[in-house]
Amino acid sequence: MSPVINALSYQHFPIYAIMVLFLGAFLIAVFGRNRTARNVLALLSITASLAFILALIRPVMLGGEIIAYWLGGRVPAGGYAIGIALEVDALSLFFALIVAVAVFVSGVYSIQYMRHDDNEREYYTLFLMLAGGVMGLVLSGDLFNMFIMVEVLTFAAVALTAFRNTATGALEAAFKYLVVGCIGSTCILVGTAMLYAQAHTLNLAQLAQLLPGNLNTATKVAFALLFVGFGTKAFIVPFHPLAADAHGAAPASISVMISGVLTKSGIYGIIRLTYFLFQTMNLGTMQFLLVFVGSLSMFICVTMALAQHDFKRLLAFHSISQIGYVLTAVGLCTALGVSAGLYHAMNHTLFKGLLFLAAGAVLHETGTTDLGKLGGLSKKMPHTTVLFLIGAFSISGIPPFNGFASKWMVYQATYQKAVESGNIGFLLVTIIALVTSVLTLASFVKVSQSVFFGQLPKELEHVKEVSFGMRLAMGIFALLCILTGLFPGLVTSYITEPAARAVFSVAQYISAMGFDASGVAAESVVSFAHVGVWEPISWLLILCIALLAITIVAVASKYDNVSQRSGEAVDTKYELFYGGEAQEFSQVGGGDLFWGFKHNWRGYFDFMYRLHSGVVNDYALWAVVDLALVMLFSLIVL
Amino acid sequence: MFKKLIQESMGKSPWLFHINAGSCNGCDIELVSVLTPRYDAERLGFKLAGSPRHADIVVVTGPVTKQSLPRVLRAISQVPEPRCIVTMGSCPQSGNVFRGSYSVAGPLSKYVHVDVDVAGCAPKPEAVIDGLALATQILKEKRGQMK
Amino acid sequence: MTIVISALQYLGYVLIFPGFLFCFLAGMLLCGIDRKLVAKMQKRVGPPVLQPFYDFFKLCGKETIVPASASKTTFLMAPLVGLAALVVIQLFIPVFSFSAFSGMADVIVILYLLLIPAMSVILGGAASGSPYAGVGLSREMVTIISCELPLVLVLLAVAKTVGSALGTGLCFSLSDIAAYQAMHGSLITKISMLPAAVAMLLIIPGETGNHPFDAAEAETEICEGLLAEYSGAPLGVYKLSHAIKMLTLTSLFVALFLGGLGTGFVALDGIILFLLCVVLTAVSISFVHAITARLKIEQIFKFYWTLVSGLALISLVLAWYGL
Amino acid sequence: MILLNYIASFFLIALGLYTIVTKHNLVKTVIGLSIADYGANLLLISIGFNPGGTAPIYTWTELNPSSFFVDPIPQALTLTSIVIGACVTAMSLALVIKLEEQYGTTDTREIRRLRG
Repeated sequence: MSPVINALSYQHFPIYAIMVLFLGAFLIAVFGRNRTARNVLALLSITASLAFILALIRPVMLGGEIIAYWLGGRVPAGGYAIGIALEVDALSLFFALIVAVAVFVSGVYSIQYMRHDDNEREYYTLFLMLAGGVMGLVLSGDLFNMFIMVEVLTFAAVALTAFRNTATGALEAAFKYLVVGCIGSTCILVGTAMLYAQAHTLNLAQLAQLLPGNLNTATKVAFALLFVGFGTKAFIVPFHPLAADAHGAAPASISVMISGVLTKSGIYGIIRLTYFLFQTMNLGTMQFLLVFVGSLSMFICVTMALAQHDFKRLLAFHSISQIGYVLTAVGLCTALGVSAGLYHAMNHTLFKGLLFLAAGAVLHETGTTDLGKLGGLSKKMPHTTVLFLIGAFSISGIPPFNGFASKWMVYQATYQKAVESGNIGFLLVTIIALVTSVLTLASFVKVSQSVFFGQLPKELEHVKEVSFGMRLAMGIFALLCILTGLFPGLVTSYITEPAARAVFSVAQYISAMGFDASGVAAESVVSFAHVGVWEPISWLLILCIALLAITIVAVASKYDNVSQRSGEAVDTKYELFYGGEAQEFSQVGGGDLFWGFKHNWRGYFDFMYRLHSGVVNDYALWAVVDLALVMLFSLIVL
Repeated sequence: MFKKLIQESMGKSPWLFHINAGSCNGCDIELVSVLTPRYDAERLGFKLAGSPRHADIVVVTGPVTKQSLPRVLRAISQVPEPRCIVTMGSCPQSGNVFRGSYSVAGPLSKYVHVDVDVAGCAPKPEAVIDGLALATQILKEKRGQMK
Repeated sequence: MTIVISALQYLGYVLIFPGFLFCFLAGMLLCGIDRKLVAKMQKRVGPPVLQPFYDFFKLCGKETIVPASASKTTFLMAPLVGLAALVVIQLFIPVFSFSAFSGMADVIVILYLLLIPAMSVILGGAASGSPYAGVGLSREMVTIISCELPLVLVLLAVAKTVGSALGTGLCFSLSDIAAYQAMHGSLITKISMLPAAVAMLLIIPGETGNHPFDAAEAETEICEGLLAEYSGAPLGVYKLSHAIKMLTLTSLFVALFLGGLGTGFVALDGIILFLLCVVLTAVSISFVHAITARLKIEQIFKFYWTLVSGLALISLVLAWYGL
Repeated sequence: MILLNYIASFFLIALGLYTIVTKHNLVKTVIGLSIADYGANLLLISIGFNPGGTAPIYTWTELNPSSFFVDPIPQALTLTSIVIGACVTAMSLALVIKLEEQYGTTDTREIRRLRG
């Protein structure tokens, strides 16, 4: 085979997908003075990365192949991995796919969104570094490489959080994120070192071969360190305040990256850690840990989000709430649960990306994201409103959008688990998940009333619809939200189920790298059977017929023959009813819209407000306490 | 057929919006008493609506003070067509004992077309129901004249 | 040819029974009977039973005013979407053994589909720009949150009871629940399901926004809240949706707790279903309406998350341990 | 001897975390981060240490089964980690300067505009 053709073989695509991003970052740093060159380079590298990842779907997702790639051809010698390896199974590819899509859309959006900022060259360099870091993390087959990528992405994310450093809180958020992120990274490093001391290898597959069954105190401590380390990357409780700060302060395109991509890398790390390296997920207590942390994240963050006054900060808390769903479902250790969790992870990237971009569009046009200062934008920005509503319905799980499809699977999985294990705790998880969903809906009703509906403040009269490029980026996400919601069968059978199956085939993962997997149980029988039924296409069809019938009747009976104000003439008939008074500006909205709810929970909200003090020492303390607890847990349980 | 159905329904489901234009509250209480079990105007389909957008019949009580006049007119203008305006009690028709006061702008008929006047201070509930029933007939006619 | 016939058949389901026509007639009648019953309990003569029909047709004949500050498309389309979504929910709820579209949605889906009509009211009201609608929106949303927890508990309790009886562990499918009840008798005869049934009865007025849980559209304080700016035909559609929602929730109760009373003849079953709905409406909506005063919104929340949820939780725990 | 290294490294990590948690000065927080990082580096380098081993620098022909040297991988890792640590310190100090400009203080208790 000639070298050229060899180089085009899909075996090399993973490293290409990572390298084009880093190469793009480098080239932009060098040649990025010209705006056109910069945009072209950025678009080229993200498109190429997306293309490489898409090309891998066929062999890896559908063909079930596991790509083991040794950099420089340094294959293991004497049974020990000595080179750096990439290993791409369906799970890695699944996360890489999420990353590539989110990076692509975010990049497209950035071109218009960041146009008015200076230092655009640095922005794109860091943006591509962040993308490359996450891509490298999920495709890596090597624990130390994962650490390096974690550092790269943390570094880039911190720098990007502080990018608009004149904005309120950007620097503060970046600093807090840096401190706790570095505690997390140090945890990962120490954990890696301790695993290396015990197993003398850094290769994930070989660790997975050696570790289970040979646990001692050092490896148990290493487990806790790695768990907490990846937990900081996923921003699960107790690291959620940092997510809120960082997402809220960063430019919207970076919020998409942090919430859609960075948190996923943490989830990926936790899955690799628990399912592969230590293979402890069959322990009930281990499932308890993940489900407990997940449910806690789910509930605390949704209630925190309800109390927020800032659009992006609210979205940030929701982000972690949805990550809680993912972690809970993954922690069930059932095929349906893992599949549901991964599905939700994917959907979360799509709808949360859409929502952050919509928030960015609002910020771009109005200059604020304070819910108390906005209102009535639906008349000025109709397309953004529609796109936002699609995202809001998706995240709140309104059928037929994608959030419903995956949440519905999560409920099925948790309740099934509860019934199968006879453990009433999982029942509580189901209830928390369902209640969280309606609270999510409530806070998005708050946002839509406070930002897009209601009355338009005087200061926002000049607002225009955002440019086509930004709407295009949002449109891609919205389209994907609808498609993945309408065809859950296709998505699960071609994307999430291969990935979920990969989670349960540790033996293949080990043997693909050329190690002996005889000590590991072969792939267990994986069943994705559901209990419930949900056919979105048929439902939509019926709804359309019904809607059509109603509309025909309505139009025939002159429903749309309405009287509306013509011209600018003031006619009291078309004023709003104010009990007879002249119409004046009065917008009902803002953070405290649901006082009826908050009143009953005031003790809880006061407590939470005091807890999220904003002092970096407190957050560091949480991290340390969390580390201590997980360490204690793993020493007792493992 | 539908047009006829709608026109018939128009006479059977009149919703009231009550405006107090400076009344002494006597008429207001009498209007509420019309809805009590004893007189039960709901058997004719009457219902008090919360917003003028929902109303068919606007019931105005009180002598229409200068303060209330713009508000009364604004609220009346917000009632969708077809609509009927009923004045209740003598005040909105003539000013009653408040006539000639510096603060009274009435009678109401100076400003809008009034369909039914129910006189009395305060009118008896039977009279109110009679007046409202007359108003529903006018409402039906107005609907018939609409396209 | 057969395709055409089955297509026509399904179209018939959507448009006639148990779709539109049935929803329209039964829902409106239910609403009329409710008003008549409340009047009787208050020693009044009350409006004729057909009063909701008159109201609806009258509203169709009125002018529709779109306020200058409203977003016209959302303002006008929201009622239609809500109505269509409600009709579709009704299609998924089996009429005893007959179900028009079985195997397309389970109870969890129904739970979420019920949010769509509520969303349509909320978005329509929000689109009008009225501050009354803003206050109404807040209260409506809190009412939804309040009802959600007990409703979830009730549905899980039923799913667990039927599931463990059928041996599948859990059962979310409404047609399976109906089939189980057809074989083993109604679920309400089980002691463990009684608290859940009572809870569900208390949920119905909350979900439909009837007295005393109508803080969201309190006409005396916030001018009917979300509907403050609606007039004419769109308002009529909302009133129709409200009537159909009463039918939907009561027939959901029938499907969950009173199944197995059907005869097998669809037409007769439809009548029985309607009669049961009337009884349930009388108990859970009219009676409660006649004897209570409107609650404040925080009281509604407290009521549902303590008393009603407690009842449903008792049922769930009993069902969990197989009692 | 090597045990002392381990104890020292964990002591350094604990000291770093203690500094981060208790000290209210931004610069001290950065110092704490660095101390924790040094602890991790010390741990890494100690892991690769073989008493009596030579430096792991051989050409291919010199390498034979009897050659005894310290593990080279942790050394490479430590090098990487030191570089990353330096970057983080530089970045955090830059942030501290900017924060001091914007907030007029380096007390963490005052830098809490984002809370709740």
